[in-house]
Amino acid sequence: MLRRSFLAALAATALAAGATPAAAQETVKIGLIIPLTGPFTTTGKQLEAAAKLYMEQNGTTVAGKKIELIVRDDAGRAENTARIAGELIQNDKVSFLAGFGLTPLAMATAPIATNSKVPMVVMMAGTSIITERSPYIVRTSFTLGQSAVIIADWAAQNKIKKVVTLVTDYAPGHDAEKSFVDQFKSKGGEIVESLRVPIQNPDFAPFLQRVIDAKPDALYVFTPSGVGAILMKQFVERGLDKSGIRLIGPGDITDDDVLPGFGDAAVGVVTAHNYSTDHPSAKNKEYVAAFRKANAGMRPNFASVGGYDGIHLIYEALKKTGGKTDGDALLAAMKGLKWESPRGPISIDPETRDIVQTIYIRRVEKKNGELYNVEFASFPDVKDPVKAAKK
Amino acid sequence: MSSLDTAKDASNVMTRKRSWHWLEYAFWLAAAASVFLLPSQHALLTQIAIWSLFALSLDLLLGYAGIVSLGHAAYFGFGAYVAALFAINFTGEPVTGLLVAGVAAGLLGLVTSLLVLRGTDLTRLMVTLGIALVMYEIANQMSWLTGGADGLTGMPVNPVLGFFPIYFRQANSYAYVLVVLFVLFVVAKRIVHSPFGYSLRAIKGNPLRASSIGIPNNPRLIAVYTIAAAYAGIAGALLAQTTPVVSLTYIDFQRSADVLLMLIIGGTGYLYGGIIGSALFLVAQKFIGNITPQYWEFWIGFALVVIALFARDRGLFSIVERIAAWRKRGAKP
Amino acid sequence: MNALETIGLEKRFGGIVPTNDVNLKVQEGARHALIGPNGAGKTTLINLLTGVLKPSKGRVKLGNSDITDLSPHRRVSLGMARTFQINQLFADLSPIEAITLVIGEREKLGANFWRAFGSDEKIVSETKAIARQFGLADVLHERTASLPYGKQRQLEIALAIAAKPRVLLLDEPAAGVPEAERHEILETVAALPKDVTVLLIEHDMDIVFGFADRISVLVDGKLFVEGEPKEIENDPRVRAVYLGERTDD
Amino acid sequence: MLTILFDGIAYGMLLFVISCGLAVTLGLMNFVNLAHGAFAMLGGYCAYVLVNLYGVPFFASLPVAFMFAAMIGLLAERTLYVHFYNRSHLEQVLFTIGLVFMTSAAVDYFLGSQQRFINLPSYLQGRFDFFGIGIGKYRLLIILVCALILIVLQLILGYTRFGSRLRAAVDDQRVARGLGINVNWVFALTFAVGCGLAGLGGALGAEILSLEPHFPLKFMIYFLIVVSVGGTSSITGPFLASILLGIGDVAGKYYAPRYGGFVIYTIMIVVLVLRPQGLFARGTSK
Repeated sequence: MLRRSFLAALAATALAAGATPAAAQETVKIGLIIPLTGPFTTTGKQLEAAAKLYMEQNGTTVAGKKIELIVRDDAGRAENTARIAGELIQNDKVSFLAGFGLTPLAMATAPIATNSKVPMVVMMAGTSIITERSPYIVRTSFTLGQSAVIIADWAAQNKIKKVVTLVTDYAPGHDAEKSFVDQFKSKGGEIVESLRVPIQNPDFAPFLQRVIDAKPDALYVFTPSGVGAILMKQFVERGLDKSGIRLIGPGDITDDDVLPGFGDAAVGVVTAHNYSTDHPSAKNKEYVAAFRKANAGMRPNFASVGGYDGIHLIYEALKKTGGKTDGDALLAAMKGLKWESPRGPISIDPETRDIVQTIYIRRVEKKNGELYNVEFASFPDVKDPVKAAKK
Repeated sequence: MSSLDTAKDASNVMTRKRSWHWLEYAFWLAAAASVFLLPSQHALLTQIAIWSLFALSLDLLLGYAGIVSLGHAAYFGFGAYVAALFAINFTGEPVTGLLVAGVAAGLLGLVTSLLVLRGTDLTRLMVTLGIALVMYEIANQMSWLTGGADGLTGMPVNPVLGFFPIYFRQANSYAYVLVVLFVLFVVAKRIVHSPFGYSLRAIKGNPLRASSIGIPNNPRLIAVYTIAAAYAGIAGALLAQTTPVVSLTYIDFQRSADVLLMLIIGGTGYLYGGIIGSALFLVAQKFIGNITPQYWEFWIGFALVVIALFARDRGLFSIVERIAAWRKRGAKP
Repeated sequence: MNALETIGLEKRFGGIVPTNDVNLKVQEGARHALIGPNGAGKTTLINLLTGVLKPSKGRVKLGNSDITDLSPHRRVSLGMARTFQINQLFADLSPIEAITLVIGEREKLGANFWRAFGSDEKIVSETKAIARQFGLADVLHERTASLPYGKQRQLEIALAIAAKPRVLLLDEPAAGVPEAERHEILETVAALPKDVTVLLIEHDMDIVFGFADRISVLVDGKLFVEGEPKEIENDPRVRAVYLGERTDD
Repeated sequence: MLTILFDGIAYGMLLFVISCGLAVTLGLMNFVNLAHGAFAMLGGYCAYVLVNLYGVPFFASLPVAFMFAAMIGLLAERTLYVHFYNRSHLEQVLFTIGLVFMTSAAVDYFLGSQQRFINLPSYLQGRFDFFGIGIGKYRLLIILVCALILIVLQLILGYTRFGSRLRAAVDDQRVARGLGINVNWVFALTFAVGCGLAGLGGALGAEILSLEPHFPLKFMIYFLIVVSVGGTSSITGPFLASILLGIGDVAGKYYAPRYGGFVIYTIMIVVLVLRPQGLFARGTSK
């Protein structure tokens, strides 16, 4: 059985390899490298589903060229991402690299993009510095600072004075902590305590106990997408919600993909983020409906819009170059592009190639028996604050 | 007692085990040829060669000294970080980097080996695992130095020995990794066929008897653990030099587990097991992954179960042996 | 002079005292036998002598040196070797490899990791001589695990002899060997060079009385009696605790 | 302070229920079963499907999760595991890791890769104060259920015919067979119960640990720590080790959050270096 499928695999790749050169002129290939196995599978699945949805909705022919999407799993390991990127460029002759679920995966690919002048669309990874690593990188997701700074602004404006921060102890967590703390302090807030939680951490009880002891107005939280659920349940379990401590943070912690499973624990959590499944625009309603239909009811989350808009960006760039796949021309076409995304209006900053978008303040509420991030305030045209600060 | 009568003959029988079988020549020639013949697969082959070296280092421990490790990535990752930091701060010459990484990982191995001497398989499994987990946490916590989860980038890669550029030269880079693998393989082969290597086999086979014929078990185990750690460190350094980022996945549990799997698939105790195992594992992962990027793990898992059902200690190799034996039996009814 | 001596040797496992204040003296060049009923503590004693176990109290001396705190392999290099009651062999090595290994360690060449194993012809010719002496010449290159039991028993002793010990501890060398092959083992034991001191731990009285010139009897962890074979044979107390029990079997 | 202790105990109890089956296979049958967590995951997902998708009451789902994991365990034992009892540890590792990969991918295929939680009835949520100690209702439930399991296990092992048969089979298989004990079935049943307990633990623990396809690998380390630190000669050893780890982990993170990640591993290394047979192994049987 295995042997047969293995042989089939060999045959299939042989065929694919044989077929490449002839079709190369008419086909433009996009290499989508995402984690589809390992701990970050969910992110990869959202990206893949969104990319495929976009292509289904908008056809696979752009500027006279046929668009082909090649999906590869890197299992979240940087050396795989780099290897696959190299192979896709060299063997499959892709014109775009896309995906990149985590920061190191994008970092590992950056020099390859530079070297081969292939545009690289970062659809998820959120560390500020990524776009500076190669002039061929464009980002359609968000930067951590965008949400962290905005929620700090919001907190300062809304009578929150004392905050305990609790972040996962890894580089993005450190960034999220620093962005928030700096901004919040500059607006006159007080940080009572900064807690860092180990990555391998099944139980938040002890950390939350410290929070109870510190009696802040709010607890600011950043964890990798998914871990937040456990935290929130335990937050409510120990009655922190009733003791008047508010839970705030970047929107990663109320990931739309997992939110329905949180239970009522999550109600009332306030976060800042670039996308909510509940975003009240016609475009988004259509997007959500189509996405759920195509993926057995799975909710699109913030990762998905990165993938959706990433493919849109590629399509638009190709239209502008008339189907030419020269890397520099494509980059020039991408810079400054503006469009209406399911998340709202967004654009690519022509200077930094990073995304400029509206950041929404949302509160978790129950609607028709399901939990949603309901937007109630917005901060338009937010650029990456880290890069803005450097100027 | 015909030809075995003289001491020289007897000696020859023993030393012959160290000489090269024609299949081995063929294997290395094929490997060398792949530098010129398979340019499209160089990236994959480079990875295979690096995993092979890593698995080879584990084979020295497991296949010859009988020490099970579920934390070998500790040394791999440590070597990678040392090589990257050394290149950033001192020189980007790769061979120097390998040596420094090897020495550093070896020292770490020397120190930590003291924890691994006692106990059963399970104890050793858990202690090595614990060491690797602690190393992982350290690398994560010291993000000012290692970049933590964002990874460490900006490592310069100069031409090897000053004249052989490997940065963004896929073929050269593969050739470089292959040469390092070959050299270290030859060294490993000498080691396992030396008196030291045989004393390790004795300790693995029967530690009680080994010590009662005068073998100092602990110093020998410490020595082989150090050597294996140095090998792993060099493998890590190679990966660091051929990938633009060193990240926490270099040192994570998954890597320790994967290398153990590869070695067991290929079989322990004959040095080629790690090479065969890593080649099979990565090729299968790539090609099954291309067909079903989401669910290739299922088929790999299925393959592992099948291999485990039919193989013996030498992994896949023993399946071949068994088929051969079965055919022979079939041939003469 | 004493080749091997214990002074007030004691071992406790919780409440059990398998070795209790043992003062054993083995003369140089002696053929000394240690006997005792099952559970008398013979194996514990030999493990204390060879360093596999650490004593709770007391000292062990080899010749003039105190070896109480030395590890097993250090005792070997000082001239003490042993065999095991149940074969302790290297299943995957051949006899020639195993013997060569012992000689290499004895000559302090064991840590060499660069020379080819078995390339030293001096060592190999000594190996061959030992193999011939123990009737292993025709199975030199077989895997140990595949040897017949009698041959394995021979190899068990050959490995100890290859270490060129001054003191050799034999733990029931004929245990489990079928009658037909027994004499072969006993011959080799009898043919051991005279300058090697032998301490024989044995169950089989015929072997003991045919071999030993001195006998110690161990009962309940204590040295019970010691003397010439004749004295022991005629000692009524020994008959009572040991020989008596044996006839009951 | 006491709240921390309480949380630690609940966490430890949970580790125990999931791991005790592993202690049996690893310790008593000398089988390195790295796929143990897979059974825990299957139990957890079984409860998830029943409660969340079919609206079965939470308490009714627990015994079903137990039975489900136990039946799968029994099936796997009879068809696959049985071939590996006398094989080397390495082959057992290869085989069981293969099983983990397969179950993870299969769960991902059928139920998706998102984190899942089981919907708890509202009366199990929140917590109450008991003389100043904050007691989580759900954690209290975990402690009660686990304590019950521990008592039942002790009774079965100590006072039933099955218990004495198991002990006999473990002490010396050949003798047990000679006494007419069907060792194969004793092992199979024990294995199934171990898997069932893991499944029950998975269902109970979903709330705290959360379910996802990578559950078996993610928590394997913890199960192995419990078993290796506790020793495998009894079930009290792993139990005490679980409690110790639970409290140590929770307290370590509370009092030294920066180094919380190291505590559990450091405890393990120190214990194993000092006592290779485990902290609570009986005597020093050489």
